[in-house]
Amino acid sequence: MMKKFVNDPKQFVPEMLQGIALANPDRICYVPQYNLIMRSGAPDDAKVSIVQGSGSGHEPAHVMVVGKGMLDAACPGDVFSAPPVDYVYETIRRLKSQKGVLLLVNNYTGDRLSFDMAREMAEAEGIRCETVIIDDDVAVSGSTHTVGRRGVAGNFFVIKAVGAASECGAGLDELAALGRRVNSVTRTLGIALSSCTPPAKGAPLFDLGGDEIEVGIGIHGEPGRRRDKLVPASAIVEMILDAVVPDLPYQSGDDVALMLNGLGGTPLSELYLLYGLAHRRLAGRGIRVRRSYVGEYCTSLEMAGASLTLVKLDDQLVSLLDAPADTVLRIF
Amino acid sequence: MMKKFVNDPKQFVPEMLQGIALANPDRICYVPQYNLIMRSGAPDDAKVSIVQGSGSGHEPAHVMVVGKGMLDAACPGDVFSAPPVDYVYETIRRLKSQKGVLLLVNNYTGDRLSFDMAREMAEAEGIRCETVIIDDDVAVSGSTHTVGRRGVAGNFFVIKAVGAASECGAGLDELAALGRRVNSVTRTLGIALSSCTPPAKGAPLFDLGGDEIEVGIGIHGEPGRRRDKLVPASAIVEMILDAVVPDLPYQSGDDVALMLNGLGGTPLSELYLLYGLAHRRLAGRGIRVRRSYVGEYCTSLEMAGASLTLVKLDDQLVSLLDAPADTVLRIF
Amino acid sequence: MSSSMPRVEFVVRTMAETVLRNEEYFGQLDAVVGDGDFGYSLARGFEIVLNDFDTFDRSSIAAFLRKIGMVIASRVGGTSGPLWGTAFLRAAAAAGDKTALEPEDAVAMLRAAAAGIQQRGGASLGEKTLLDALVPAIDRLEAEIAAGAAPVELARKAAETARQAAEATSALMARRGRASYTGERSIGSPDAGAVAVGVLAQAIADRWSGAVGG
Amino acid sequence: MSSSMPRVEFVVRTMAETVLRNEEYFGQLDAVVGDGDFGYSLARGFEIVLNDFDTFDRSSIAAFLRKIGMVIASRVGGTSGPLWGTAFLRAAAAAGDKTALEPEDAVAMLRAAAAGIQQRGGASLGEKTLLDALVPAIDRLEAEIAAGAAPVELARKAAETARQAAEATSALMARRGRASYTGERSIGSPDAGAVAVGVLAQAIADRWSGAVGG
Ligand SMILES: Nc1ncnc2c1ncn2[C@@H]1O[C@H](COP(=O)(O)OP(=O)(O)O)[C@@H](O)[C@H]1O
Ligand SMILES: Nc1ncnc2c1ncn2[C@@H]1O[C@H](COP(=O)(O)OP(=O)(O)O)[C@@H](O)[C@H]1O
Ligand SMILES: [Mg+2]
Ligand SMILES: [Mg+2]
Ligand SMILES: [Mg+2]
Ligand SMILES: [Mg+2]
Repeated sequence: MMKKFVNDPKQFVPEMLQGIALANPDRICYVPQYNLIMRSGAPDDAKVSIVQGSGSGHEPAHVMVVGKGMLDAACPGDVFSAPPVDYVYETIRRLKSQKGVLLLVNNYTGDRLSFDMAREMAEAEGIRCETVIIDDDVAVSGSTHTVGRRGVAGNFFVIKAVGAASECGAGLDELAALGRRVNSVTRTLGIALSSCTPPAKGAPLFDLGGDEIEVGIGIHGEPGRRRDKLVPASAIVEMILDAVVPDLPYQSGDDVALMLNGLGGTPLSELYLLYGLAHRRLAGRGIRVRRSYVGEYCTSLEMAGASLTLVKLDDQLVSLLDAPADTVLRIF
Repeated sequence: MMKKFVNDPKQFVPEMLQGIALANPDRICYVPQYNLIMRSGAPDDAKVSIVQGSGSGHEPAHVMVVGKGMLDAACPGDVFSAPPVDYVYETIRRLKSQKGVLLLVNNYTGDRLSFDMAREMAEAEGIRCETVIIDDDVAVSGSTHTVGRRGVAGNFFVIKAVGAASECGAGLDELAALGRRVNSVTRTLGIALSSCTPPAKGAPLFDLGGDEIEVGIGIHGEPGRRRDKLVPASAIVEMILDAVVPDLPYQSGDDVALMLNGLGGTPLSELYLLYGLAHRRLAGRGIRVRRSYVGEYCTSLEMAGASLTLVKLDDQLVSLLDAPADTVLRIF
Repeated sequence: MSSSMPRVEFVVRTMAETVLRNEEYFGQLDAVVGDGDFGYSLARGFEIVLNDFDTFDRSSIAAFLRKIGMVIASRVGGTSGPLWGTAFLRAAAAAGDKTALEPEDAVAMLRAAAAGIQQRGGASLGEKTLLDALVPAIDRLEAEIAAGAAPVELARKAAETARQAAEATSALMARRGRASYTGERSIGSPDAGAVAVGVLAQAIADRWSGAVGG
Repeated sequence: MSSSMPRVEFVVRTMAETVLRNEEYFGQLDAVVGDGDFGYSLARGFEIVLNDFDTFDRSSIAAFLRKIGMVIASRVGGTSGPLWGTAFLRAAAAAGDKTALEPEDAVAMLRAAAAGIQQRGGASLGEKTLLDALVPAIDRLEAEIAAGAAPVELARKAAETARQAAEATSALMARRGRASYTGERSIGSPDAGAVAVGVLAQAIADRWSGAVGG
């Protein structure tokens, strides 16, 4: 039996969205028919509309990062399924702005296909669109697997940067270039300690032995690149950094943002423990953490696990990351 | 084998605190000897110092709600253990302010004993202290169980209110009265879908059958008041409201704050789903949700479960809840 | 020759019913190295197809199939919506204004569907996708037509090949879709999409004579 | 009569070693209806007692016990630190300036310790706490002294009563501490603190003759 707070599994996503709408009557506007969460007042012709869509189950990504300084809209699909084409198409139509619509797409086949088809349909109606593909996951090597890297927790930085720049009136091409630039300096690796259970499936997506972990996990409960034995936190951090740091590479003297993202079932205490270990080890490699992010940013339902993201920083990026934002995801 | 990101379990709390310190170099100051996390610049003689201590394992409570507008310091004990007396005593000494020190204590025997002994010692040195006992948990009825109700997620509202008022210069007695007033209109009930595993124990604190839930759970992995069968989310919300609403009671025409607090292992999607159900059912009872809080505020390690808190609002309380704050717990 | 509309309706209805009956099975197949939503996603689309079945435009075979394709393309999430939707849309286009379909027309429509999937998803044969069951099945169909087999035999033979080819995807390493992220770990279990093609083909073959005659 | 310091040291050391050996067991007992930290908390304090054992002030029995009490009161978290620390501090005060302790002095010190726990924690007998093992054990000790038993017998009898009384807490409903939150569910398992008292008393009795003579 599935241990979840759920009614009818088919209503899981709509009921979640309804909760978001009720908790944020002033911030957002909810269009049930298309799982659409729009920022109140959007679209704004003085601003490029920023749209992200993906499967559900990654909360707060992406429906909960709708708001000032972040997304103008998100249109999630069912749990772990890319949104159907007409959800995306309707979203683009409703977010149509004089300055254009920027589509942020995590690099998964389903998401790309949906956004491509929807964009074709929207452009046929004269709506200007640009697409930024996010693919920060170092677990998947772009060369041997032709579908390319996945987009995972690093998408937060792309959203934050283009969101902030769009508030200052940046144009569509400029934002697309910025988004691609942020993506190009962002790298992530994830580790799972447990599987997760999509409500409609009602059972875990994979079984892990009591002493096993999945290394290089995606965000949809797909198994990772390999299965390892559980080791102490320090060894896990070292293993992750050994995969992430050389990939860009991040080098001695670099300033970075360091994110320890929880996958849904891992408590803040463990994330901060990992954060501290990673911060010190990066310092040992001459890499300075200038901005830190610890918590849940892109999850896989209730999966226990964490991902580590590095972003190479420059002053422009720091000021975009520091810019104010106000979204569904909030504490106060 | 315990599935956690941990090194030596005895270093779990210090390693977490170190991570917090490294991630917040400007916000806080860390005194390892006493597990003490202080707000940078505290104590401030123009402001009452607000101190909370409790066991660890409830993160973000309480070490991560240190900062402007919330706590001036937190001194956690080990996981689920009240801080030893001299941690509390040293904390009070270091937070000594002309305007006094306000101690916020969740109503557990261990916490009360530690804070009482430490306060005696501090007062003997001429430090002015006041204590507010927080006991919002409706699962424990005050009459038959003489230790009284527990303090659970509702402590967030007490902290937020006195934190905001203290920034405006309120005095010690005024803050203590305010804290007690907020506590007196706050009620919580928690439900667990799973147990949790303290690192030093390495095994779950209790076993739950695949279709069982614990109702009226505390925040230390103590079993709840009773064990029930898992039912759909709507029925769970109804059961919680039936316990919480009549307890104050909250009545038709009341304005409330509604918190859906995750216990550590429950994803945001499920919390918002519960939130939406609760919001609508409260509306059905004529109770208007004026402020909403959804996420993790007071957890039990990685326990899957949630608690629901209601706070009866008035305009003063709303403006204190709305006042700005900047703590370790943050998104950006 | 009489209209092929009943036969087209039969095929679509059989596909829809079979998808719904196999929702869980298809999901389990996708969970091995994918994310387990394949059965759910397809079912949500074909559910609408069944519910609205009687309301669809039947002015031509092409119009009918186009409507099916649009429902699926727009309402099914994940990778499958765009791919299966495109397949129906292309089959519709290949049907043109025909009202009576010869076996050769069916082959042309299926070829167009496969080409559409190939074009949209960018997969080549051997990359462990539904194409690895669909394309061999079409080849077999064409070969059996050339050999003069009866319609009911054609369906049976094509289904046999689809199922065998689906099984054979076990040996392949996934290079497309989510399963590709697991690299070598994808070897050893069949592709969910390919198995689905086999199961659907078999269901059509099994019901063929009963439903619409030889 | 010679100094009782070696015997006091023996008792404290035996308690400390026994607590460390039983860390997991005590934790398990506390996990049944408590939060499982009892063994861990006590162990972290008595660990310091053992580590720093040779450095403690031995100018008097009272000074020595006061130091133990302070280490425990200040360094052990949870409910147990303040309670067990208070017990040692009160025993120290009851020892006064005595250097040689008669059995009656031991009774007086234990009564003072129990009273301290009672006062600080507010528990009455029968509320399912460590007092429900400690107080009957002291009563038995006093009775055996009156009956003229030898020291090694005293320890054995008191331990026997402590263990039996600890077992008997199973029938009680907890009204103090975390276990009280579970209400009726606390019935059926013994109180962790009471069992610890029994285990410690037994360890002292077992080692008594070997360590310090009859
Ligand atoms: N690029 C592709 N081209 C053709 N078929 C594909 C492609 N990618 C995946 N598939 C097929 O889709 C199936 C998975 O569908 P679905 O579960 O809807 O996708 P996902 O969950 O990965 O978005 C696979 O078993 C495979 O047969
Ligand atoms: N008020 C009290 N007075 C005396 N003993 C108590 C009291 N409360 C708890 N205890 C004892 O303390 C033991 C639990 O200790 P500990 O685990 O450190 O406490 P907690 O985890 O509840 O803070 C109980 O088994 C009981 O014997
Ligand atoms: Mg999917
Ligand atoms: Mg405790
Ligand atoms: Mg899938
Ligand atoms: Mg305990």
